[in-house]
Amino acid sequence: MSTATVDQPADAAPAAAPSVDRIAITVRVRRFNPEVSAESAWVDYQIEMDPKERVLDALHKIKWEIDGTLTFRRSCAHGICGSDAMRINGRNRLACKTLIKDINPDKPITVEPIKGLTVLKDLVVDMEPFFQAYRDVMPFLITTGNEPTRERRQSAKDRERFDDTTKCILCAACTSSCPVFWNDGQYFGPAAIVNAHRFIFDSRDEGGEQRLEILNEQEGVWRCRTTFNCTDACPRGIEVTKAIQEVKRALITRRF
Amino acid sequence: MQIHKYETIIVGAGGAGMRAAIEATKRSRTAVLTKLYPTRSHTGAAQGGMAAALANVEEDNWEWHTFDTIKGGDYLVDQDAAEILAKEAIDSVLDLEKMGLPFNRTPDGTIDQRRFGGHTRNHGEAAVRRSCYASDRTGHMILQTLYQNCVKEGVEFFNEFYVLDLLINEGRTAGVVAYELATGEIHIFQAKAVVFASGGCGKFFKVTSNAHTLTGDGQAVAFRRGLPLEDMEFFQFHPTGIWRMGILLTEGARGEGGILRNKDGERFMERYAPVMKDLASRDVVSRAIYTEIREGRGCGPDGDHVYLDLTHLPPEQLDAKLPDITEFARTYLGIEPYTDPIPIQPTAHYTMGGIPTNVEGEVLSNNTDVVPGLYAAGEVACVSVHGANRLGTNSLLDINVFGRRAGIAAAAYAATHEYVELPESPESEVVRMVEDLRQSTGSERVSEIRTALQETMDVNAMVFRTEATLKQAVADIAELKERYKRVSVQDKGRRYNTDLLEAVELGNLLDLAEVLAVSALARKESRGGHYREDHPNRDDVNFMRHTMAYREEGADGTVSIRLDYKPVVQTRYQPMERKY
Amino acid sequence: MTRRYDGRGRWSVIRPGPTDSEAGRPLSPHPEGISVPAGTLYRGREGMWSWVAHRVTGVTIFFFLFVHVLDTALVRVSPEAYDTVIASYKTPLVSLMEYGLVAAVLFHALNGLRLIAVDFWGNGPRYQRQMLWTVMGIWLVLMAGAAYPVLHHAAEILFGE
Amino acid sequence: MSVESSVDLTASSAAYGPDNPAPVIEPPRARTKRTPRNRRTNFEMHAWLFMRLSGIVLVVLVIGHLLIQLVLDGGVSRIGFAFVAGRWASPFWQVWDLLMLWLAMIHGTNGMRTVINDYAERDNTRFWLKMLLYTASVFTILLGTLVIFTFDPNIR
Ligand SMILES: Cc1cc2nc3c(=O)[nH]c(=O)nc-3n(C[C@H](O)[C@H](O)[C@H](O)COP(=O)(O)OP(=O)(O)OC[C@H]3O[C@@H](n4cnc5c(N)ncnc54)[C@H](O)[C@@H]3O)c2cc1C
Ligand code: HEM
Ligand code: SF4
Ligand code: F3S
Ligand code: FES
Repeated sequence: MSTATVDQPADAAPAAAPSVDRIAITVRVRRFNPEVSAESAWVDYQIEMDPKERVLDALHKIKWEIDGTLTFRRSCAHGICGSDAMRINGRNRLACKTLIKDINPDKPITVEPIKGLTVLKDLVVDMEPFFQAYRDVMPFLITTGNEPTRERRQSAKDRERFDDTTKCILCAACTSSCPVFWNDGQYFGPAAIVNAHRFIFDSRDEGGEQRLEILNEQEGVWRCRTTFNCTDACPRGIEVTKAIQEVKRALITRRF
Repeated sequence: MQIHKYETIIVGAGGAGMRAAIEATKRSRTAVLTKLYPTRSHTGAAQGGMAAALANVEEDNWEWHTFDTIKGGDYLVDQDAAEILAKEAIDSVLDLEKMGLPFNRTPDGTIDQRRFGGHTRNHGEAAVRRSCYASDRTGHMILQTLYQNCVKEGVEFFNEFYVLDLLINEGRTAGVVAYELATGEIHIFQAKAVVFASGGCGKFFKVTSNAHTLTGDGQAVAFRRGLPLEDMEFFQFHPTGIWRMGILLTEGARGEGGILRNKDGERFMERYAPVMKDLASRDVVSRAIYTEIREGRGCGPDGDHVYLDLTHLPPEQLDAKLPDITEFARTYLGIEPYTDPIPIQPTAHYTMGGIPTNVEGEVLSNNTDVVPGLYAAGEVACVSVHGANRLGTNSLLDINVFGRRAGIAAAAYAATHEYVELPESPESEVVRMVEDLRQSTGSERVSEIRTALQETMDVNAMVFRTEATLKQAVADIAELKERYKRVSVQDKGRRYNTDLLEAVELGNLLDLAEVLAVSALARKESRGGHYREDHPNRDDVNFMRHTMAYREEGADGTVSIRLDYKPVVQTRYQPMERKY
Repeated sequence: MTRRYDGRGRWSVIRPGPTDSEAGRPLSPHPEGISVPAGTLYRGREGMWSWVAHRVTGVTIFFFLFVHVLDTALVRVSPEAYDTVIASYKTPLVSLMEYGLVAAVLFHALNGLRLIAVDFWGNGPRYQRQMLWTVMGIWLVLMAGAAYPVLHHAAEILFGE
Repeated sequence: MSVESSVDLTASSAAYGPDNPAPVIEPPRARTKRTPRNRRTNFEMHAWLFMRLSGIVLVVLVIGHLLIQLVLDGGVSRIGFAFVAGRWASPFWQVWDLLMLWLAMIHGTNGMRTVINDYAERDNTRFWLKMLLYTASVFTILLGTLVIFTFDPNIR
């Protein structure tokens, strides 16, 4: 790259500008563009970054200054929208929640699409099967009878019961980290179970039985092998495996 | 190219879009076009809460809420709309609860409420607990709950479809043109009614709490089709964004007792707003912070930020009420909020202006007439309930109240009207735009122009404005628009060409930034979020009116912005001095 | 690739013809003779590796059990045959394999108990990592304890008394 | 622009372009049809429970077995026909071994079923692998049972 750009304050940077120590890093991206080639390839990019910046910033820098064809999803840039789950240094994370300094910038940083979903281009995967599994567990409040005029009452304790699983942002980091899901993509996956859990344990909901029935299927909770990859991957810190175990136990106790 | 036919089309699947969709789907054949998967919308980033005078924890009523909204908006609020907002707030919170939203609860099981900036008891006496919340992820829960209900209702989504044009035939809405990200294909959606709910446009600022995707596509599309944009000079700067990154730390942090401090550790808000202190309205606090910084009381080596101090709050309270923002501080700053104050600075946050609508969500084509079949709701619209400055928690309310209204109105319109014929080669405009960009061999880069735009906006059109800075901004934007004509993209492909879309989005940002700067230049007063150092006082005589900006195309093809004004609807509350 | 909408809020993806695996094609479009850089190995943490080990040991034990039942069945055929086979097992190599089997069984059993704790104890998932290290600790102790009884015979043969 | 984008330099690339994109990289098996809903049984749950319950019992049985066979007085070296004959003279050991045989085989077979379900790519392969597994398991269980029950210490 020889072209000087405005947003790269070279030595001309004014003295008042906040001082940042940039370091040279290599980002190694697994690229795939079916319009160009049938094969995917690792491509290295050398860039200079402030280690306190995010991996997403590094990807942006590549896209904006080096190669505009690099494709990935992103929106909020602070871990709230769930767009940018990807495999960074072999592990699922949100690019916008991973600081460069936290992942050993001395070695090339590998970035690949999440596993188990169809790769459409570079880091973009087909999310439909993921959302299909989500929709299949009936992720909405089911109630019967007349609606109350005001709110349904719920004690703080009952509210607390499912608090953890309401945090889910549907980023798919968990499902695509699950070895069982990689095998055939038929398993409902942790994210769907988390979202079922959110309603099964909501004291206002009356559809728990139906959801449990769905998760009792061949591709349901029983396929989970407690590998904890999902819990480790969840950027929202949801105790995913715990939620899955709670669903399993609910199934057992309701069946006996 | 494909042609689809739906009675109602909703553009955008944020809070406003999905709230509208839930209503419209029950009443008409509806499709939602969204450039992001619905749950990626920026409504999910909202933290603090949603205002409604439920009076669950203390005495409150919707009239006080109306007053606060009007006063918060520095009396530029259309009072009839504010009244509807405050009145329907109660049902819209209860509706969300019935849809399953897990609000935090009071000990007796009702929806818990907390304090928020500018919300007061009895017309300004003291802060009131009015904000209904779900931890510090209220927006996330609203977005999820609405999406869940869309799944339940079987709402049809076209995900990752970018709406790039609006089709109007003989003054009536005919449909929209969209670009499918996955394939690069152009789709025409013929519709009887169209609801725009495409969110804000904060991305023309550098330090902003807005997502990369908030590029004002809806406003820009309408503007290019000759519709006015109202009050675009009013942009809200939220006092507490994470220093340099702009990530928002909710006002709820101050609602829970957080305190702003300057480098001397002084609680400086006591000087600026003796009653409400840290909970004064956002424009007041933002200006106070910048005044501290300018007068040399800012923190850090460069003196360019102040601190948000939560250290006196018990860790359990932080964990229970503010888990997400404490995590932001840990993740992005490496700071432990239990023990250390968090460096913050004002961050560009909310577009008060937008596509003008009436209280039914119908889009206005001038001060009085509506465009048949066209609706707008949410941040993209300007009903004007926020006036010159939006109160915290009123936007989540806005998207629910007016999203719902727009959805119902649009479906009702669709039920009673026929399809309008599509104009001749409806796709031509979009094809031209996209192909020009794809084939351009110019040497300019999108990112460079965007960075330059953001820099000039941050310097010249942010919290403090003067004639000179705004003129500078206008000149800079004009130059950038010139450069934009030579912009080219590297990705020439069809599949997931985000490079191309970023260029399109930049075009939208440039248009809207220009409207902002031009409108701001003409408003020679200070009001709410718009503060002119050269005209530091509110001027009700000359400027108690809404700006309406139109795009004018001269016979020779030159494009200019024409400003007009629209009266403010005042019902009960006479303008008073605004003090907190 | 086209998508189909089923009218009830669901999209499904329709692909032209069978998917690669259904058609028996290679799993990703690797044209002949071109190597595709594989994705990297997923860097899972303790939980994933303990699962891999649990699975590998489980399968190992299963195959061993199979053989073990068969050889034991020889007692029905004739004592001589049984004793011959058993004698042929008393070599250092088989001893070593036996030690490996003990390792596998012990790990599988201890980790199995850990999994059961994760499943039925509410706080199990939270302490899974600590439990795994406990399992490994106990396993090491037991393996050290088993070394002499299992291996000393082999050692005697190899290195003399 | 200086990217070493090796992507477009490959020999095979000529065939692909915006109008004729290469097939995308599929996951091994895409979730195509909706998950079948008609099988309302608790089989998977019972299998799962059985794995845990049998596991607990097996800990005692298997570890005890290993202790006796390999560790206590003399270990493998003393195992022989006589040793087996001595043990199976007692019904206690007969029951022990029988239980161990059954539980371990069913546990193992179910475990193997999971493994096959996970890794067999195609429905056909999966079906036949499982058939093979079940046949072998049934054979082994029956053979083992037969041996334990019809064992004759005086065969010599
Ligand atoms: C960090 C943050 C915190 C906030 N906190 C609060 C709070 O506590 N309380 C409060 O009341 N308000 C808060 N707000 C404001 C409030 O969240 C937003 O104003 C509101 O959510 C906007 O909702 P919306 O539905 O209008 O737009 P969004 O949620 O932004 O949705 C826009 C939708 O439009 C779609 N779209 C955009 N362009 C196109 C296009 N060209 N074609 C097709 N689709 C398109 C997008 O895909 C998206 O689905 C906050 C805002 C931010 C940024
Ligand atoms: C000694 C006591 C044993 C215990 C406590 C035990 C426990 C378990 C448990 C709990 C599982 C389920 C794991 C899961 O669902 O993720 C399991 C799986 C398995 N076990 Fe055992 N087991 C024992 C002995 C055996 C024996 C003797 C065999 C061989 C015959 C065996 C073979 C398997 C296999 C093949 C699996 C499947 C592995 C997988 O799916 O990953 N186990 N064991
Ligand atoms: S559970 Fe966690 S990892 Fe999984 S989708 Fe939800 S937020 Fe993402
Ligand atoms: S990664 Fe998969 S196996 Fe279970 S614990 Fe998580 S779902
Ligand atoms: S960009 Fe929103 S989660 Fe990363």
